[in-house]
Parts: sequence; structure tokens; C-alpha cells
Amino acid sequence: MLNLEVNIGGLRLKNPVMTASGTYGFGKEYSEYYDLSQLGAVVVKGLTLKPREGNKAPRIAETPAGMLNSVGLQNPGVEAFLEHELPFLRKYNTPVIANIAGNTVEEYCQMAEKLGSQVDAIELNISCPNVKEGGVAFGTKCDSVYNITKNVKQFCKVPLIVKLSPNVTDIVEIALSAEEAGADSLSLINTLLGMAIDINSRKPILANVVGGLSGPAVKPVAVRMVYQVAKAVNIPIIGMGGISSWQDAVEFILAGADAVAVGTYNFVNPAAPIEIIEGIKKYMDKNCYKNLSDFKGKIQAC
Amino acid sequence: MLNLEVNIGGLRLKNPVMTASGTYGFGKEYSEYYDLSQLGAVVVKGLTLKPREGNKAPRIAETPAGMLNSVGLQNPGVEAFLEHELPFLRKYNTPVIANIAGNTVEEYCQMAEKLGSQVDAIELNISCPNVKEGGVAFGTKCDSVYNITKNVKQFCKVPLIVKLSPNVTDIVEIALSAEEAGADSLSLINTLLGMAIDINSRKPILANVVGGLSGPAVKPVAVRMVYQVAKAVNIPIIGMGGISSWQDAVEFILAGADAVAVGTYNFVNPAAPIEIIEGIKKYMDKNCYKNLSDFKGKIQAC
Amino acid sequence: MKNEICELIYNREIAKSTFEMAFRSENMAAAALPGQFVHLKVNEGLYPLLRRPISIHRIDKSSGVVAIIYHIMGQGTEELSKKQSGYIDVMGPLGNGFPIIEGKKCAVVGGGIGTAPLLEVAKNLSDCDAYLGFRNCTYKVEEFEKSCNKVYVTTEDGSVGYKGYITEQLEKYISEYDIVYTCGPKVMMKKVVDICASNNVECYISIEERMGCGIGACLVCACKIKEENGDWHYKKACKDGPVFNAKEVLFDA
Amino acid sequence: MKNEICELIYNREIAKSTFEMAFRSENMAAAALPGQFVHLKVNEGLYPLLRRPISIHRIDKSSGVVAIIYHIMGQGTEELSKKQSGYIDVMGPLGNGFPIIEGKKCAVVGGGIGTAPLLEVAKNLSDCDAYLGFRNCTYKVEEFEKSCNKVYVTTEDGSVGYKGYITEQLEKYISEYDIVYTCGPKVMMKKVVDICASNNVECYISIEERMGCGIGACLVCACKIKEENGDWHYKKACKDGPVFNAKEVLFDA
Ligand SMILES: Cc1cc2nc3c(=O)[nH]c(=O)nc-3n(C[C@H](O)[C@H](O)[C@H](O)COP(=O)(O)OP(=O)(O)OC[C@H]3O[C@@H](n4cnc5c(N)ncnc54)[C@H](O)[C@@H]3O)c2cc1C
Ligand SMILES: Cc1cc2nc3c(=O)[nH]c(=O)nc-3n(C[C@H](O)[C@H](O)[C@H](O)COP(=O)(O)OP(=O)(O)OC[C@H]3O[C@@H](n4cnc5c(N)ncnc54)[C@H](O)[C@@H]3O)c2cc1C
Ligand SMILES: Cc1cc2nc3c(=O)[nH]c(=O)nc-3n(C[C@H](O)[C@H](O)[C@H](O)COP(=O)(O)O)c2cc1C
Ligand SMILES: Cc1cc2nc3c(=O)[nH]c(=O)nc-3n(C[C@H](O)[C@H](O)[C@H](O)COP(=O)(O)O)c2cc1C
Ligand code: FES
Ligand code: FES
Repeated sequence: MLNLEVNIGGLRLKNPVMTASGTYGFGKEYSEYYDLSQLGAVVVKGLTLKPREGNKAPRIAETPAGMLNSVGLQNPGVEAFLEHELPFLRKYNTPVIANIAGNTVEEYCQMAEKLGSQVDAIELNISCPNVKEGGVAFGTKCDSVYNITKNVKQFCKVPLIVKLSPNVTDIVEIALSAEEAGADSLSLINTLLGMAIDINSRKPILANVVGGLSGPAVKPVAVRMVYQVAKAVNIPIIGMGGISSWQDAVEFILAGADAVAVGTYNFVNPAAPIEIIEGIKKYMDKNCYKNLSDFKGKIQAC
Repeated sequence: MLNLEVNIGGLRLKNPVMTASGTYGFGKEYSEYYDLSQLGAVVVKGLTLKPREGNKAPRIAETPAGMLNSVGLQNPGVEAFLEHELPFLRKYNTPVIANIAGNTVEEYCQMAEKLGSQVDAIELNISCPNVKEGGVAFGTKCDSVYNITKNVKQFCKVPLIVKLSPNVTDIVEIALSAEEAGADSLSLINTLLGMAIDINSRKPILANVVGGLSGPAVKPVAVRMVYQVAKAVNIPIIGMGGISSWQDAVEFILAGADAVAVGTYNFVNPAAPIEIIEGIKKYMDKNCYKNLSDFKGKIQAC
Repeated sequence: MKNEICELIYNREIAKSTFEMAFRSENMAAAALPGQFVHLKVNEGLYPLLRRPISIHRIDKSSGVVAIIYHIMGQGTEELSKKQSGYIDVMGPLGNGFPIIEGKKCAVVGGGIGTAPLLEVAKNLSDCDAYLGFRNCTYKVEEFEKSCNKVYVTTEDGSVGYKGYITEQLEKYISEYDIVYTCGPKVMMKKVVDICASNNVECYISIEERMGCGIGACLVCACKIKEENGDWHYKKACKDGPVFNAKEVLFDA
Repeated sequence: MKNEICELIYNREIAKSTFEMAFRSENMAAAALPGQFVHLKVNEGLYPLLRRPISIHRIDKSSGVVAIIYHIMGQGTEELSKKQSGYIDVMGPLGNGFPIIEGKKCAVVGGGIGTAPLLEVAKNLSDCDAYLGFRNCTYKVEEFEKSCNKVYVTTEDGSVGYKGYITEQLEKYISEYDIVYTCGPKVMMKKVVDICASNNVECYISIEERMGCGIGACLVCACKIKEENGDWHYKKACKDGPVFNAKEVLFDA
């Protein structure tokens, strides 16, 4: 019997495949394509304390094997989420993870408090490249990562996942700061900061000038970071960045990820997360693995 | 009359298109495909004080729209370069730029001294992700960037270009440190640190485990960094990272690059640098630009 | 709903760099409304990565065939044009479509490739005129002639129909209409919206925003929509649109 | 030298997942030596990005045609196999090729797809036997029969020829030969090299390393080559090789 279960810092998932924040709305759209109960977990669009309109359009640019986005955390706010969006997701038998972003440490704490135990875990987004006020600023210095994690943890009634930015010199020291401050799990990577220019109009394609790079193009960077962080920390890791197939998911698990998230590729193949779950099963079957731990992190570095 | 000339911190180029270090050997191979005198400049393979064998094979992995390499600075050493490789390049009417890497600041200085004014400029490689001893370690902290630049500058008889690593939290502060220390020009970006795993053999594809990501996949990151740095510094910038067409080259120039370098794409299309020079000419002609400065950095940020 | 791997029926150039493609899908043909779009994977593999949104041009419910018209703009549409046979991965029909309001005197006003989604609108209206503006080469005019009372055609160079812009024709007869449906370049649509506003004619426009998911999950396709109270907020072109009442749309973005 | 856009003549499956492709190039056919390779762009666009190195299988100087045989391993070769007609972007001929030494009794020893480059070697030698090892399906055996004295074939499942590994056959007759040329999986080549060494037979092997530029500029294709004094250093499989004297090669990498 195959067992795909995994424990993410206290959150039990029936399988390791979740959806990445911001690429999956609040689940409604993709629920028309398959039964959300099949998913390991749903991570919802990044929430802020108050509703946000986000940035001006254009908010997307395609790049080689990737895309830039500058949505800028458009969302209805944490209260509207609880009232109007969460009930729908609760109809499904899958954990819901709230991704939160704030302008101040206090805002993050308030949000954690408001969410209480109505969600199954909280993902701390300290790595959004698309908002001026906060986001990424919290995620690039060890002491501020430590500080925000430590503070939010006090208000957090559910497992706390800290989502790391790849736009740093040393991902390992950032990861260690989050772990030390009490993070139950880490997710990585958020988007790389990038830019594209339309040479005909001579304007940046994104109205916001810069945006976050995601998709297959970033996969080698993400796999490297997961590998480095997995060797250094003792908490579970949710790996993401460019996953488009079960082979990619297995690559992240071999690198040391306990679970994976599918982001950009949902746009290309709405059924991607489900096909990835099936693919992982076949891979395990073929290799006679019974549990994810039979191959998680098990690469033979030469 | 179109004028493609550009002055890179004292080094005059007939056009802004050069070849990126490590992708072009010492020019011999590509000289069979076209006349090297057409190039803006040739940047040779990274040199070290003593000959180096480099890392074990496999040293290359293909990734979505990119590649990883872990050559590890295989080179004959600076003396053999001067004796056996430079004379060939000197037959062409194009400047030669030596890319140098060392284990210590002293080594860098010694190399600059040995090269003297036999080359037309020196590119300081403090961003090679593939050598354990030094390379990237020099390039990720402001004080060490300042220190090494300042020291090498004293021994450097030709324009000094500092090549920056993209694997940093804040590229602008690194760039400013190099400028302050006396760099005549900056080149960016070197490769992003990445990794790929073969899920069948369960081994990293590169024998060295991690390697440097280059090619079109990294272009958005490179364009963003060039844009940010160009706004902050007053020295010329050589932009590179994923350039595969004249459109890409123009994108970098619009972002603020004074010149560009073609790396990985030489492997795909040996004539790429020449086709890019032609394309830039046509673009200028079509837009009635007479000089590169007519469009360099001239984007209209919304 | 699902994305469907549809059999390609044809894919041919109908004007310079402009292609018509038809594929078979009983489900999509049965469900599709005028003004909805499909989201296409132009080839296999990761380059280009994202799907491309293209409006539905023709719906043949009896034979289960859907047709689109597209212009080659870049890599994605270029790849699409290379497809000769086989299958194509389609999500759709997506978006809201044009509201078909009967018993009114209507006009469809299209510019260039923006004429494509208007054919089904015209077919579904009993009293409709068409205003079709092109740069130089025209296409599908005869199809509109079959479904419309009058068809006005303009080209910028005057090679077919009137010389000039289609809005110049619309301006002449605007007072005849109750409702205008429009799709085309932003400048043209702005002009159409102005003409309708000045003449108190109801106007529906189909908006083009760059898209990611195409179904409302990623929020990249934001367009500014006015509220009753004068405020505005971002709505999703893919799911709340692409068709909006012209009164609601803020064009500044 | 230049990369050439060559007309595709055919591209057909000759065994399961194994294709033969021929293209026209007067220049390459005129210049090519047995054991050299071509570096192919498998499609247009950026995915896959890099070229793929494939050995030259057949050179027809009179008609200016070059043929290759390749096995589908991943994305690159998969894309290549889809090409039905048109043109293909080829760099070549590249590398050094096998030294053709006359007046000796020779054997070519190939495993699987590694048999492909050996045909031209056999054709250029007057006294040559062939040892061809396959997993289950064989190909091009009749071509070798035309140019060789004796042809030994093995398959792992015994479906054609002897059952087992080709090295078992070579071992029986090794004492007859002066020179052995080999290409195939690393394990097989190691075994061939050992057999030759034990029997004092000169042996040339064609090495497979992952490649970037294919012409000596990027240094990714490093293989360890022994020096006279016992030292070793990295040489380039693409330019110094792919063929080396077996004595020089250090297999540890
Ligand atoms: C709802 C909707 C319906 C559409 N219907 C049609 C149609 O029926 N026929 C048709 O030919 N085109 C239609 N388009 C536009 C079409 O989607 C774009 O032309 C196409 O995506 C360009 O892709 P590309 O890869 O060829 O070009 P790219 O290389 O991506 O871009 C080339 C140019 O196209 C513009 N562009 C790119 N994406 C979009 C986009 N999503 N919206 C607007 N402009 C874009 C860019 O500004 C750029 O200048 C529609 C767009 C939307 C949103
Ligand atoms: C000089 C030379 C001559 C060759 N001649 C032939 C030939 O005649 N026929 C033929 O079928 N193949 C030949 N190969 C191997 C061929 O280049 C690879 O099979 C091909 O590049 C794989 O590309 P892919 O995209 O299909 O697979 P990928 O997805 O890139 O890889 C699939 C598998 O192939 C292996 N692989 C990838 N690239 C190489 C490489 N350069 N060398 C060795 N293994 C690789 C990987 O380990 C991986 O397991 C030759 C290689 C070299 C270096
Ligand atoms: C359109 C878009 C919106 C995103 N919004 C968020 C967000 O609100 N919060 C967050 O933590 N990450 C956000 N991300 C980042 C993704 O969750 C993910 O970390 C990243 O895209 C890498 O994964 P991928 O390559 O599979 O997309 C967003 C990504 C995209 C493409
Ligand atoms: C195979 C390879 C070897 C490289 N070697 C060097 C080197 O020796 N010194 C250096 O400064 N950069 C080196 N680089 C980095 C390139 O010069 C360039 O900065 C980078 O590849 C980004 O450009 P590209 O995407 O056009 O390749 C190397 C890159 C590749 C692909
Ligand atoms: S395209 Fe994703 S929400 Fe509209
Ligand atoms: S492949 Fe570039 S040196 Fe051999």
C-alpha cells in the first residue's frame, strides 16, 4: 500500500501536493475542473488586513519558460475571506492554508489572531516583491525574519509556515532564523524579482515596472535553495518554483522537500496538481517506495 | 550615419556587442565562423594565477530555457594565456578583455600586474559560483567588493570592470561599493546558483552538485538588475544574461546597459553576436537613432 | 468544466498574417455564447509557456464546431499558425459574452481582428447593422452581410469600402441605434464609447487585457470598473468580462 | 566553417524509438570523417535550448548526403523525431573521428546506438569484422555485412543472433585483431578496453560527454586523459575527441 501522507509541522496532509498562493484564487475556479478534496492542501491568495486593489495593469508578462507578475496582493481582506471565501473551501475535505502579508509586524499578528483556528495553517508571506510597504522587506534580513516569525507565532493557533524570498544572498541563514524563531515549516521559493521591457513602446511591460518571476525558468534556483535549506534545518519544507510535472515534484522531494506546491503551471494545465499526485504514485510504485520518506532527500551527492 | 561606438570606462568599442567570459574560450573556435574583428570586444575564459583543471564532469545540465554549468574555471593560467592564447586574438582588430579570478586578494592583484597593459581591460570575476576557494565569496558583501576592487585597481593599468553576482539581496549596494572603490565599469550578471537532479539515477546532474544558471531563463532577472544599477551608478554597464537576439540586446540597452555580452547563446547560434550587431543597426535605423545614447536607458517608466 | 484536446479541422490564412482556425468540440459549441473566448495552448512544451486568449468567432452547434480568427502578433500566435492538423488543447468557453437584448435596433462595431467576436452577436440579433473597420485587407464581410441589414466597411487606405475610420461612419447613423456592441483597438473603442455616450446609446465593449489563468484565479487581468457611487475597483477581464457595459469601464489604465 | 540549414531528406523510425535521419549538405559530406559528429538544433525556439550531438552514421559524398541514427532519450531527441520535412540547422562535421589505419586486421565493436558511427569506419577499412550488440531489436546489420568480413550480432534476449553481451563474442576472437574501434554504453566500452588491454590490441573509443558548444569553447565536455608521465588532465570530448586511444582514457569520472 502506498502511503502519501505527510506531516507539515503538525498539519497532516493526505498527499504532498498543494497549490501555491496567488495562483489559485480561493479555489472556486479550479473546483470546476476537479474535486478539490483530492489535493494535499489549498493555499489561498495572499491576504491583507484590509482589502487591497493591487497594482495597475498590465500585471503579467511572459518570459522564456516563465512569467512575471505584479498583481500586488489584490484581495478582499482577511474578514471578507473568512466570511465569503472560506465557507466554500470548507465543503471540501482538504486543509486550507491562509497566506498573509502586512505592512507592519502588528498587522501580521492581528491577521493571525483573526484567522485563529478557522484555517488549518498560516503561511507568512514575507517575500512578496510586488508591494512597496512591506512584504519582501521583512524577508531579506535575518533579524527581521526572526522578529516577525517570533511575534506572529505567539498569535498563531495553527502551524506557522514561513515563506522565504529567493532574492537573498544566503537563503540558509534566513531559513535558520525562521526556524529558530519557531516556524513550524518553511515554504520556498517565492518569486525572483525581474523585469521585461517592450522594445517597441519602450516601456516596461508591467505597469509596476518590476515583478515576480515564476514558472519553469526558476526551477533550478528553487531546487538548489530547497536542497541547501533541507540540509540545514530540522523542520519540514514545502518546495515550489517551476513545478510543471510529477517529475519536477519528485525532483523537489529528492532535493529535500516534504511537500510541493504548484503555482504558475495551474494556468497552463488546470489539472496539473492532480496529474502530479498520480505521477508521484506511479513513481513510488515503480521504485517500490511505500512512503515519501523512502526517497525524500535521498540523493546521492557525488 | 549610424554610430555604434561606446566608451566603457576608457575602453573604446566600435560597437556594444561583446562575448561573455567562459562561453567563448579564447576566441579560436568562433573565429572559424566569422571575423572576430567585427566584435565590440572579446572577453576570454576566466583566468587564474596557476593553471586549473576545473571540476569533474558532468559539468552541464539543460534546464527550461537555460542551462547549468559547473566548469569551475578550467584554464591554463595567466602566463600560458599571455604566451599561447593572446597572440592569436591580437591578430584581430578587437579589444581583448581578460576575466580574472583568484583565491585571495593578493592573487587578483598579482594577475592584474602580470597582465599589465597587454590586454585592453580587466574584468574582475568575483562572482563565479563554481569554485570553492574564492570567486563568489568576494562578490556578495559590500566591504569585500570594495576592498578587492580598491586593491586590484592599484595594480591595474587598463580599465577595470567589476563583474557582479546576481546571488545577492541588494545588487545596488554591491554596485555602489564597486563604483566607490574605483571600478571603471560594471558587468552584470554572472550566473544564478542552481541545481538539477536526475530523478532516475537520483543524483544531481552536475558532478559538482550545484552550478551556474544562464541562458534566456535568467533574462528577466538580469534586465531588472541592470535597470536598478544603471539608475544608481555613474559608470558604464555591460549587460548580460540570456541574450539570444538583437531584441534582447536592445532590451538591455533600454534598461540602461552601455554594452551587452552574449554568453550561452553562442552555443546555440555561433553567429549570434554578429546577427545582434546587425539587428541593433536596423533597429536604430528604423527609429532614426544616430547614437546608442539616443535610446540607452530611455524607457518611459509609467 | 475541463480543458479539452480538440481535433483541428482547419487553420488557414484568410488575410495577411490573419488566420481562421476551426476545431471540433461538441461541448464548447453547445455551451458557447457570442463574445466568449477560448484559452489555447499553442503548442506542446514550455515555450511559449502560457495559453493565449482568442475570441470565439463562429459557433456551429449542429456540427459541434468552433472557429476563431487570430492575427499573428508574436511568438504565441506565430506558433499557432504553424499547426496544420492534429489536436489542440483548448479551455473554454470562458468569460461572460455579450448580452443579447432582443427587440432593439443594434449595431456591431469592430476594428480589425476585433470584428471576429461580433459575427455571432450579429447572427443572434434580428435587427442589426455592422460597422467593420480594417487597415487595408478585409475579411468575413460576406458573413456579416448574411446576418445584418446593412454592412459598412472602411479601410484606412480606401482599398475597400470607405476610406478612413469606421467611427466616422458610425457617427453618421448613431442616432438610429438603441444598442452598440464593440470590439477592437483601444483607441477605436474609446471613440465608439464616446459617440454612444453623447447620443445616449447603450454600449457593450469587449476588453483585452493580458491574461494568465483565463478563469479568475490569478488576478493579472485587472480592469478598472466604476461603481454606482463613483468609486472604482479592479474586476477580472477573464471572468467578470471580457464584456462590460461601457458606462462601467474606466479607460485610464 | 558555418552552421548550415540543411534540407531534410528523410527521418524514419528504423527500430523501436530509434530513428534514421538524412539531410543534404555537400560541404559536410565532403569533409566528414568516420567517427565525427554533428551538432543539431532540434527545433526552432528556445525549448530545448541547446543543440544535441549525434554521430555521423553514413556519408554519401557523391550525393552530398549525411545520415545519422538516434535513439529517443528525452525532450531533444523526441522533438527531433517529430520533424517530417523542411530544414534542419546543423553544425558539423565536428570532432576528430577514428584514425583509419590500413593494412591491419580490425574489428568494430558497437553497443546499441553506438553501432551507428562504426559503419563508416568499417566501410573505410579493407579488413574488418563487426561485433554488434543490441538489447532486443537490431538495425543496419545488413549494412555492416556489406562492408565487413564477419558480423557477430548479440541481443540480450536472444531474439536475434547470440543471446548475451557482444563482449562475450569479442573475447573469443580478440587475438585475431590488431585494432579495435568501439562505441557504446560506458560499461560495454570499459569491458572492450579491458579485453583489448589484456590482449595487447590497440583500441580506439568514442566518448560520450554532455556537450554545450560542441566546438571547444565552453569546456563543459571534460574527459580525463592520461599523460605519458602518469599525470592526467581534462581534455575536450568535442574537439580533442570524441575519439581517443583507449590507453589515454581514465574512466573514473
Ligand atoms: C478576451 C480576449 C480575446 C481576444 N481575442 C482575440 C482574437 O479573437 N483574435 C486575436 O488575434 N487576438 C485576440 N486577443 C489578443 C491575443 O490574445 C493576443 O494577440 C495574443 O495573446 C498575443 O500572443 P503572442 O504570443 O502572439 O504575442 P506576444 O509576443 O505575447 O505579444 C505580442 C503583442 O501582443 C500584445 N498582447 C499580448 N498578449 C495580449 C493580450 N492578452 N491582450 C492584448 N494584447 C496582448 C502585446 O502587447 C504585444 O505587443 C484576445 C485577447 C483577449 C484578452
Ligand atoms: C559525440 C556524441 C555523439 C553521440 N552520438 C549519438 C548517436 O549517434 N545517436 C544517439 O542516439 N545519441 C548520440 N549521442 C547522445 C545524444 O547526444 C543524447 O542522447 C541526446 O543529447 C539526449 O538528448 P535528449 O534531449 O533527448 O535527452 P535529455 O533529456 O537531455 O537526456 C536524457 C538522457 O540522456 C542522457 N544524455 C543527455 N545528453 C547527453 C550527452 N550529450 N551525452 C550522453 N548522454 C546524454 C542523460 O543522461 C539523460 O539520462 C551522442 C553524444 C555525443 C556526445
Ligand atoms: C500571479 C501570481 C500571484 C502570486 N501571489 C502570491 C501571493 O499572494 N502570496 C505568495 O506568497 N506568493 C504568491 N505568488 C508566488 C507563488 O505562490 C509561488 O511561490 C511562485 O509563483 C513560484 O512557484 P511557480 O513557479 O510554481 O509559480 C504568486 C505567483 C503568481 C504567479
Ligand atoms: C559554460 C560557462 C562558463 C562560464 N565561465 C565564466 C567565467 O569563467 N568567468 C565569468 O566571469 N563568467 C563565466 N560565465 C558566466 C557568463 O560570462 C555570463 O555572465 C552568464 O552566462 C550570463 O550570460 P548568458 O545567459 O548570456 O550566458 C560562464 C557561463 C557559462 C555558461
Ligand atoms: S487571467 Fe487569471 S484572473 Fe483573469
Ligand atoms: S562542448 Fe563546449 S568545449 Fe566541448
